[in-house]
Amino acid sequence: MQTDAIDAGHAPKEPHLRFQFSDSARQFHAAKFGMWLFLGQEVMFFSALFCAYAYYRNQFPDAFFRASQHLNTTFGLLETIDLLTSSLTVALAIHFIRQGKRGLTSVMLIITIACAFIFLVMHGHEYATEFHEGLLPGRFFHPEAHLEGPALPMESAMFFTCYFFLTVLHSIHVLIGIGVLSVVLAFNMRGKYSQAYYTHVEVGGLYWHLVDLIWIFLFPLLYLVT
Amino acid sequence: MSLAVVPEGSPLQAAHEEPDYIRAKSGVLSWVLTLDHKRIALLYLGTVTVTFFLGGIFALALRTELLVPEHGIMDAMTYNRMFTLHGVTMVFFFMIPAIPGVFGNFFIPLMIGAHDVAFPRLNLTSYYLYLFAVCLGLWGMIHGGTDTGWTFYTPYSTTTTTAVLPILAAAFVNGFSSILTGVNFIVTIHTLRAEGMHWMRLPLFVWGMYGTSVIQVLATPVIGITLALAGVEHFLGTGIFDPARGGDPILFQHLFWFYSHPAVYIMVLPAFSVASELIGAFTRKPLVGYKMIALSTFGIAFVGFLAWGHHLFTSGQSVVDAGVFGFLSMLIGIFTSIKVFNWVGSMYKAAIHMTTPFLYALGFLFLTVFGGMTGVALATISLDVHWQDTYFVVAHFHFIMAGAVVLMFLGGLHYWFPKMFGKTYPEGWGMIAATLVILGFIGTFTPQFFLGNEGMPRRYYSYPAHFQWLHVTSTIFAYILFMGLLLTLIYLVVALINGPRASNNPWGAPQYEWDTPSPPPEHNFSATPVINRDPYEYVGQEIIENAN
Amino acid sequence: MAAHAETHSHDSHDGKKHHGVGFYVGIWIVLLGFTGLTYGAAHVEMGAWNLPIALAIAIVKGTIVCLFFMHLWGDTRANQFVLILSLLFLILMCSMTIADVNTRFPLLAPPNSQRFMVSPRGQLE
Amino acid sequence: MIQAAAFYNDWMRKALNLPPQASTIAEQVDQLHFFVITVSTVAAVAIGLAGLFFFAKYRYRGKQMVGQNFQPGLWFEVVCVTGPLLFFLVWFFIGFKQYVEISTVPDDAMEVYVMGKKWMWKFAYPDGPNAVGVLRVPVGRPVKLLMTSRDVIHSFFIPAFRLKKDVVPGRYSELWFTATTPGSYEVFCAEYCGTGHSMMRAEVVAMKPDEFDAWLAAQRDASIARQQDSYQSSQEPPRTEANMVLQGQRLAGEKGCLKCHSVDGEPHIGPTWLGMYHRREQLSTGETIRIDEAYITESMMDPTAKLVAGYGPVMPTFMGKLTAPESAAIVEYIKSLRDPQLQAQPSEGPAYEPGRRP
Repeated sequence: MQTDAIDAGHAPKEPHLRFQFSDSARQFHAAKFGMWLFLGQEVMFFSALFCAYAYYRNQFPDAFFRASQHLNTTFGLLETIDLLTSSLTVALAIHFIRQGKRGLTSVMLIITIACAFIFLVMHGHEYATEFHEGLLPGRFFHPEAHLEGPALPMESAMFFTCYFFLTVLHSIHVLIGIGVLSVVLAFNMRGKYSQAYYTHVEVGGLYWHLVDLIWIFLFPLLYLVT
Repeated sequence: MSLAVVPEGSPLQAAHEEPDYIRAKSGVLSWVLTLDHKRIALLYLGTVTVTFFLGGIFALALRTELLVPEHGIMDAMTYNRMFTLHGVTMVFFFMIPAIPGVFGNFFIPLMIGAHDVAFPRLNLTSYYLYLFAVCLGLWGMIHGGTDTGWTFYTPYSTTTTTAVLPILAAAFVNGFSSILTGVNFIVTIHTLRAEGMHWMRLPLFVWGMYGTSVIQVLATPVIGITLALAGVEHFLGTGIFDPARGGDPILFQHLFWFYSHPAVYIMVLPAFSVASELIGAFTRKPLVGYKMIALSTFGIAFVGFLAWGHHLFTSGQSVVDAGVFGFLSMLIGIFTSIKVFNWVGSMYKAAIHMTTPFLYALGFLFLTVFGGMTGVALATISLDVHWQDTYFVVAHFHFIMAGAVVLMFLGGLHYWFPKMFGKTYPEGWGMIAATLVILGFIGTFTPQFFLGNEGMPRRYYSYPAHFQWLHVTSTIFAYILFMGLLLTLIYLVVALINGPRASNNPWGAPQYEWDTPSPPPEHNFSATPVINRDPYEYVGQEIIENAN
Repeated sequence: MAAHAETHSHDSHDGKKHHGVGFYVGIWIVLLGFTGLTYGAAHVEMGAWNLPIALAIAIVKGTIVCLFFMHLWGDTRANQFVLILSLLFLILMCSMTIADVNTRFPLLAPPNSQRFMVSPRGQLE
Repeated sequence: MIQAAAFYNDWMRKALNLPPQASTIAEQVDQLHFFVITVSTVAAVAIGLAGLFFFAKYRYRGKQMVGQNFQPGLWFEVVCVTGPLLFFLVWFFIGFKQYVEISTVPDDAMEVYVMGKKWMWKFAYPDGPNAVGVLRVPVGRPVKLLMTSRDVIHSFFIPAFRLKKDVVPGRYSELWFTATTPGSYEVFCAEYCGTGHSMMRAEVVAMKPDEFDAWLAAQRDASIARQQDSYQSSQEPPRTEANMVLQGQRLAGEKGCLKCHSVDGEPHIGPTWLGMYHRREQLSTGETIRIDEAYITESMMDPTAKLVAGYGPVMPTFMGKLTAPESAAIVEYIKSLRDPQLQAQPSEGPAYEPGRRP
């Protein structure tokens, strides 16, 4: 796999080849491998929060159940569908850039960023209702002031602690994803990528898929507690 | 004393006219914005030396205070802040970044025949993240630092009135720097190996760095999120670790030690890998059990993730979990013993050259054996009940961390000094300083084993009088240790300024990094080298049958 | 030489066969199907089985996204190993911590936490 | 032979600077300690000597030469692994057996409540006096400490007994021992807890059993107002009753428990407290449980969790309103309300099957 580009000084190198890589295939593989390591690290970053969630759900099962009833599951479902669609469009973006169709790639990237914004808007709305209903973690938990129906036990504050930590961290990652994809979109608009060089699109796509992957696990764990 | 014969047609010829990486460019900007892995290594070396001596001064202040049972030179609160800052500075700002940052950055590309690391810009970013973390830490120190100990146990760390947030932020940012270094090294080792450099020809230093990077990438994010949770809990009172709201402080301990136990292997694996290099070079023979040492690196890396519970034996952890963690902790001991036996085995029928780095390696061997044994004793659950949180634990991890890691940092610094700076250090002074440092370590921390047995708890500002004579001996040797380290700094700086010029391979060592001129040119090799021999194989020098 | 490098780098990026657009849309529909399934499953009262099923569906969806959307299917073994390793450590951390809290001396868990394990003598007989 | 063993035990104890062995478990732990330390030192010295021997024998003496490429077979690696592993596993099994023994509380243990508070230790005997900083225990009888903390994590550490347990706020952790020799032993706080962490020391006074009973009886009969807390801490109301049961009775009145719970057996809004302890109750979910301390504490904090059949879910939660010692005092008061014929029973620890725990 490794071509010997050392003969007669350097052959006219591909435009984006770094001097330390011997050929662009190895550089592309290095970039993807580096990204996968970064995704492995992101999984561990969320693992501590999943561990805290599992720890407290294990101890207060029915408090978690009663607390999660107050979450808007239809919004959760819509957000999941929205993120899955954005995941599709980003995969198509990579697919098109591989065939060199830059125009279609830009369209797909725009749709992905749009879906991301929709997700953030929906999630913001959810937070607003929770702020309004007083379903906030720890010290700020005062549901009885606004909620009718049976009083929530004290421990359901733990549910909202885990809920807010998980979803706020996930939303931050959505924001970072939007930043990354818009940079990739800007470069693509300026024609930086071609069929031979599209590493950034692939890496940006991988990051966005991770954000979607985490939401796939968050949705059943937070919204569909039984 | 240059023993190595320069094989003809090697990349060395072409590289001779190129200026070396120090003189290749000049001006502050060329250093501050450098992408050359060797210059970044020197930036790390500078910062790491500062933080090491800063941590050392905190340690000396602690030891001086402990000379007398009651009020010595500071009050209780200052003492508590002092030992926290000693812990945080040493662990986060020296131990974790030192060997990977300085020697890993400088020598991995040289050892695998690469021009530079895989992502040079990422390399510079992780240095600046580390520098930013050190500045955050200094800013926290100026604001009085915190008094929670480097473990930040809740609910104390979330209810303390001292400035704990800047220190938490410093550790958080430092985590990212070490993750990005880990990613960079793993990708470099995977994709940038030169032709002929297959896995079984990797020098053991590169194996050690690979194992360390795996732990760095997979364990560090957990401390990032845990410290963030503690910070948000301290600031907003979300109740995740707060017992009054159903939270559980023991969960914080689980999450903290899930990182911190592999973190001690992030610190010690690089030291083991430098030791393999030193012993490989100065016994003038290929290392015994090359494969076993390489594989035991991964043994330590992965089993290290399973044993974090032995820090919680007395914290109210369940008996079942204590048993499981106790058993898994025992498995780590065997990988270290493989390494130690192979190192000592390598000295059999060798031709040992007595130099300062090898003296450090001998000191390292003694401290690792003794520290490792006390580690296994601590992992025996019923003994740990007595020893937990006493000076026995302090002595154990200082034997390993202060002993093994610092000795190997100094050993590596002396061994690679000619290659990094092109100057030779004074051998005589080196020997004196090394003996002072090794005796200082042993003298400072052996009394603390007996203190721990007698039941002296750690982090105690004042103590009952019957512990005093052990504290006094420990403090005296602490000063000797500090003198040794100061002497090392002095003669190394003097050698840096006007030391005699070093040849390309002053030790006649077989490893690949000695094939380049010292200090090496900016792109290491003019053309990608072809590796055709094992790292510890002596080529071009005749081997006398009867070694002695 | 350069031309060779040009085409070489083209297919070396993606040694495996090319998926069509339809393939990705197909995967998308499968994922939507599973989302509906998990949503529906949540409304069916299955007692203790709800959580495992929800997790199983989420894991299936996760693997589908990883294998096809993230092109892990034909990828190098190193990338696959990284993901598997990080999931392994995630499971390790959660299982050991929960095992601890479940088998702890009963009064040491937070005051009113209903643990699965039967603990005080009162609940035994 | 025994004489030699005693000499070896004593000599090693002094050599390792260990405090006197004053509890049953200390003896066994020290023996394992000596076994581990002797084997480790022998191994360390052996490796050190081998290293020095090789260093001296194969030292480079001026001639330019290279060592032999001596590679031992796989047997060398196998020995390096199995040798240490054997010792490590033996140590683990002995250590774990002793740890289970340390964690399993015998049934007849006398129970003492311990309260760790920022920089002092307070002790309360269920039917006896309170004390700050001094814990009196009988020699030869197992004593169980039910410990909790008012603020941060402390750790109750008695070097002479080789025992330590972290004291976690918001819940109970338990530690038991049987003192063997009378005397006074230091107690340290081993988990960092702030400025006064090093001042947070206490004393365990082991007395002969008859002396102890005499002292206990004297304290109880006299029932004079115990000495006030030596450290007058502002947020805590001064304790008038020394006895926890009386204190529980006062609190039950103050907090309004007696409005719904009768103490003389006749039915009321809530279940009567008379003889409630150790009674078998049928829950609204049909499950029958035997009332014990865990159930009472739980019902105080979350009343609707396990409702007794036939009673409405009207009881408010006391989570956050009752501090740990106050709830413990009320539990003690409930336990003391026995039908007249059960009155003479000695104070029983919280009712859970010691052997039951894994």
